[in-house]
Amino acid sequence: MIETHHSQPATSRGTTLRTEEMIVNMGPQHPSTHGVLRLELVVDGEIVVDVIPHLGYLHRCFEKHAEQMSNYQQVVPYVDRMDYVSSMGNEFSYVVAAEKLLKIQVPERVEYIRVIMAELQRIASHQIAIGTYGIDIGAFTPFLLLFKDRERILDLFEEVCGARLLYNYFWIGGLSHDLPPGWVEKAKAFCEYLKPNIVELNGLLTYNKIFISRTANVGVLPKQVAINYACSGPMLRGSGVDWDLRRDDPYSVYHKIDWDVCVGRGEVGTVGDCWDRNIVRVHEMEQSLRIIEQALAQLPEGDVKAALPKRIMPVASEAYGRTEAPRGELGFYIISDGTGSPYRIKARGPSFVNLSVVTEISRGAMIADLVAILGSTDIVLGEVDR
Amino acid sequence: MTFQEISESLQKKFGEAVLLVKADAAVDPFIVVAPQSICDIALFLRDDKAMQIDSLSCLSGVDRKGTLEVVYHLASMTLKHKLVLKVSVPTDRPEVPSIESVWKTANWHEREAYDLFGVMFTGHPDLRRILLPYDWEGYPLRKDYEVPEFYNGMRVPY
Amino acid sequence: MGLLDKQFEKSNVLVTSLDSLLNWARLSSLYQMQFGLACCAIEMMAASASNFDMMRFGVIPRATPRQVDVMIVSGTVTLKMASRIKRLYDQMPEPRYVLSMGSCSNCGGPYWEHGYHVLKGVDRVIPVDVYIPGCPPRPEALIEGLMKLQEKVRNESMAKKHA
Amino acid sequence: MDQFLQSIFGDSILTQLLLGVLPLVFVLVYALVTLYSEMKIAAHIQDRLAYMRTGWHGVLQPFADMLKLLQKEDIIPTAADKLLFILAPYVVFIGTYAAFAVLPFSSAYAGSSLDLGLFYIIAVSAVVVVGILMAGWASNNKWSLFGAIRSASQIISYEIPAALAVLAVVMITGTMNMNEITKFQAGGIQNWLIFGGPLPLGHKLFLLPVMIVLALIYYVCSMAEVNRTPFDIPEAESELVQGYNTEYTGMKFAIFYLAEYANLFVVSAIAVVLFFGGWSSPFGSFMSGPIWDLFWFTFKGMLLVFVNVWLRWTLPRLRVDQLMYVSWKVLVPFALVCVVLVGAIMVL
Repeated sequence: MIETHHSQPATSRGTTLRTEEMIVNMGPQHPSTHGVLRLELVVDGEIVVDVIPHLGYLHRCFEKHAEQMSNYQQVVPYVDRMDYVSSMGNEFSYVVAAEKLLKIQVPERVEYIRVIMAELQRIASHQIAIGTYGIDIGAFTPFLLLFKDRERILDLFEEVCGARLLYNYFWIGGLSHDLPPGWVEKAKAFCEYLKPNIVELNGLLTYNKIFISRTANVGVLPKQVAINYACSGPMLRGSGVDWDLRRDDPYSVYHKIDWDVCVGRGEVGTVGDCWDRNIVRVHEMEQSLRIIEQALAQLPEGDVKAALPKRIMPVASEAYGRTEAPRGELGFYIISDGTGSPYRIKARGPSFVNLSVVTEISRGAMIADLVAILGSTDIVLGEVDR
Repeated sequence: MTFQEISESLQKKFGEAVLLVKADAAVDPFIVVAPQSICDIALFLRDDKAMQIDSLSCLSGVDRKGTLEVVYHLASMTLKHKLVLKVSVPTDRPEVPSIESVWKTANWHEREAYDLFGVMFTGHPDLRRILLPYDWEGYPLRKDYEVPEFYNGMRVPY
Repeated sequence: MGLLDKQFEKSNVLVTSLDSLLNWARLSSLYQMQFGLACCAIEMMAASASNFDMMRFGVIPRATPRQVDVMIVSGTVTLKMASRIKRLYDQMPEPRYVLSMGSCSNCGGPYWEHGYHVLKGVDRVIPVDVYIPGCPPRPEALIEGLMKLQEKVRNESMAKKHA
Repeated sequence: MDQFLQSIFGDSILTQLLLGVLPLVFVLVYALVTLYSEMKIAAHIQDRLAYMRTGWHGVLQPFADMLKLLQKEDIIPTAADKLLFILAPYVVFIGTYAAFAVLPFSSAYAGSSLDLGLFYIIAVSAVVVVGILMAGWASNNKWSLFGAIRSASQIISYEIPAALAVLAVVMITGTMNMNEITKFQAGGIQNWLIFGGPLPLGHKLFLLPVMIVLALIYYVCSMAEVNRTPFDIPEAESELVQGYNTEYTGMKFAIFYLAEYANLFVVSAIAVVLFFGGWSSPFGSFMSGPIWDLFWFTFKGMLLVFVNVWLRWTLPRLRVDQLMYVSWKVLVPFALVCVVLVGAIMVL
């Protein structure tokens, strides 16, 4: 049994003055719950004694819909709507799992375009994560500046598939469209555009003295606890675990590209605090730019659809495919019963798992810290509740 | 470790409890084990030096019409091997021991499987519904589920 | 519409010009509830961010329902959430407006058939003034919907309602 | 101004009333201007436009906001303590407005040229705390209560370093009359107290660093007293929804809003009087006279308000314990040392 560290509850500090605990309801409509999460807080003054999350306010029955679809391709739009700020990442994970199940090899050009899209999406997603984290801490301006940059990415996406948010771009065995002419140059220009803005962001928010004092040493998630709770993504790497599915369980063409896994080092506080989780996201944006630039340079010519039969009939089997989405390990467990439509699809959302550790690390923190902790886990309720 | 080695050492250690080793599955090979020994197996997999399966990636419920399956996707972050475990219980008595004490992450996964499939995890510290409202009736991901006409005065079908 | 109903109205210069002043005030300062449900909330945030800047129309997000004029229902309303939305709506002071943003809150959207836990249209629990189609609607569409709402407010008559 | 009004209306109650109402006109105009310009400044910081649809570049927006708030339904929650709930916004506003009585807007006008002006301001600003506590308690909302308690503890702790900074100034000028303090600094920018005041050069050089520190301390405290970022924890949106005014609708909320902005000017004006020469022109006798004085006073005040807005839209927010730390472990010791230094320099 692994020991999990509890901060000592405020009520048992051995003081004679025992105050009455208050139960406060945070959400589902609350500015900092990032959607419709409801937290039941037991507080002693400003100190949080216990947090009881109540989920499901956005349970949209993804798994039921996936079972009811008449083929595997039709699930993709629903997959888009799970983690709605990183649709490309979700699609990537789903097509990886589905292609594993259906045993499809896709052309190399498709893999490269998928990597480019997934990394662009990772930047866009982290921009929202960092921006809303800024709002949680009280800085409003970085959010708007990040959204302005994000619009550039959405413009790139819009050009390839016509949609701004939910793309339906990755199809099983290929992509819905090839890149339009001139897109590669625009993507390169975007990479050049973003680099100085990340530096600006660091000056404005990440290395701001107040921001550091609000997030450093707050909500420390120890390595062992993070692994035991199966946290993933920046949440896990922030705790100093060097683990990234893109490198450690390779898929697509990541192994042909040179990039680094970013790990929290406790630069200004303890390893695994909120600041580390945030800085991992900032560094990942930089690494994503590296990946995109290399992938753009290596992009081969070719077709963007594998030669597939009209109707794909898998044998009765099952597959679990996982990829590194912006929030962590996004897995799809697909069971086929030999017909053309999926028998069961289970989605393993990283937000769902990452959220479950919040109770553990926020006991004994203050209410303001709880907001900081929740913001640093970067949950998307669409994926928590599915 | 390969799937072969893992399954052999599990069979050696637990014998009867390992019901089926499906190494020739079309995509992912898996092992079916007896529900009552899942806790011991999980503990062994986590603590054994050769296994070191420290991470429960995913826990899913599956309705196989008549039986309910619980599928565990396990992975080792240090040794980088993966394993799929399954247990199967009859739908009318769906009791599976909880592995929450082995991997904390199972807590919410099990609550979800209970919520959507009605799998009763014995020994779970807090087995409540997680996604659906606490007063919801029925287990929606079972294949024979009928959508209710009304919930709290709100019409459910379109 | 238009010319005809003007003819049958009692012409009262004072009331109509007071009305238009009050209506102008309400339509140009529609505080919005800072509250997102699902995918559409991201587009709603994008609409308030620098590129689209809904504040040009006087739309400011406020966190508490007590100080808002318009609730943008941005995303899928689930059965669990529906009662909360009803309560939030009840907490808003009159005059209040509801914008239903996106297919999900209009009619259930892609979840209309198998969504056992999805409310098929937020208008089953609260009255809706403007429906914005799209999944999700672009920020431009949201702004268009907002302008439709302004049009609606412009044609209201506060003075007569309270007379 | 007093004489002017007296010459028209005589020494009647009407004169006194008019004198008392004058700042109200100022507050209303100022609040509308600040509301608008704050949003515009924020927008320019954030690369967007803000109000564009009401009049030229949206200049009529504050009127629209106010007119709209007038039309809103006035909700009093059933569980609220009705009397306190209704009174609270007025108490807050009265506390703020009372401070305007002693502000010397110009050499010709100060509502009341009290000899204990500074003392009076520090005293009446405590009324604001009472109002906020009333609002938070009466709302019967846990977030409101949190906001009120935070606000009270914050205002009370920041009043100590602020009062110490005021004390240092009083030690130099030897008066608490705000008009006298202003006159003390007359004669140009070099005579302002932040630069050491009109003292002999030796004193001035020693005082200069101390006064700059004191001015900073006072400015930081003033930001905390008006509950604005980075000290906006009482209404921290991402934590406490809206803090103590969560449950307020329509006009009551508007009054809170008005009081916040009025308070913002009060604290800036005090800083102007204490450290930046009050209504006196920075160029000595050039551009001085009652009207110019009013201009300089407002201009300096608005400049400090602008800095406040600028900081608000740039910085994140402190946590409640860090806020207390800043006050008790940083500002109070520094202020104490400064007061001792000022005393020593003045004696020497």
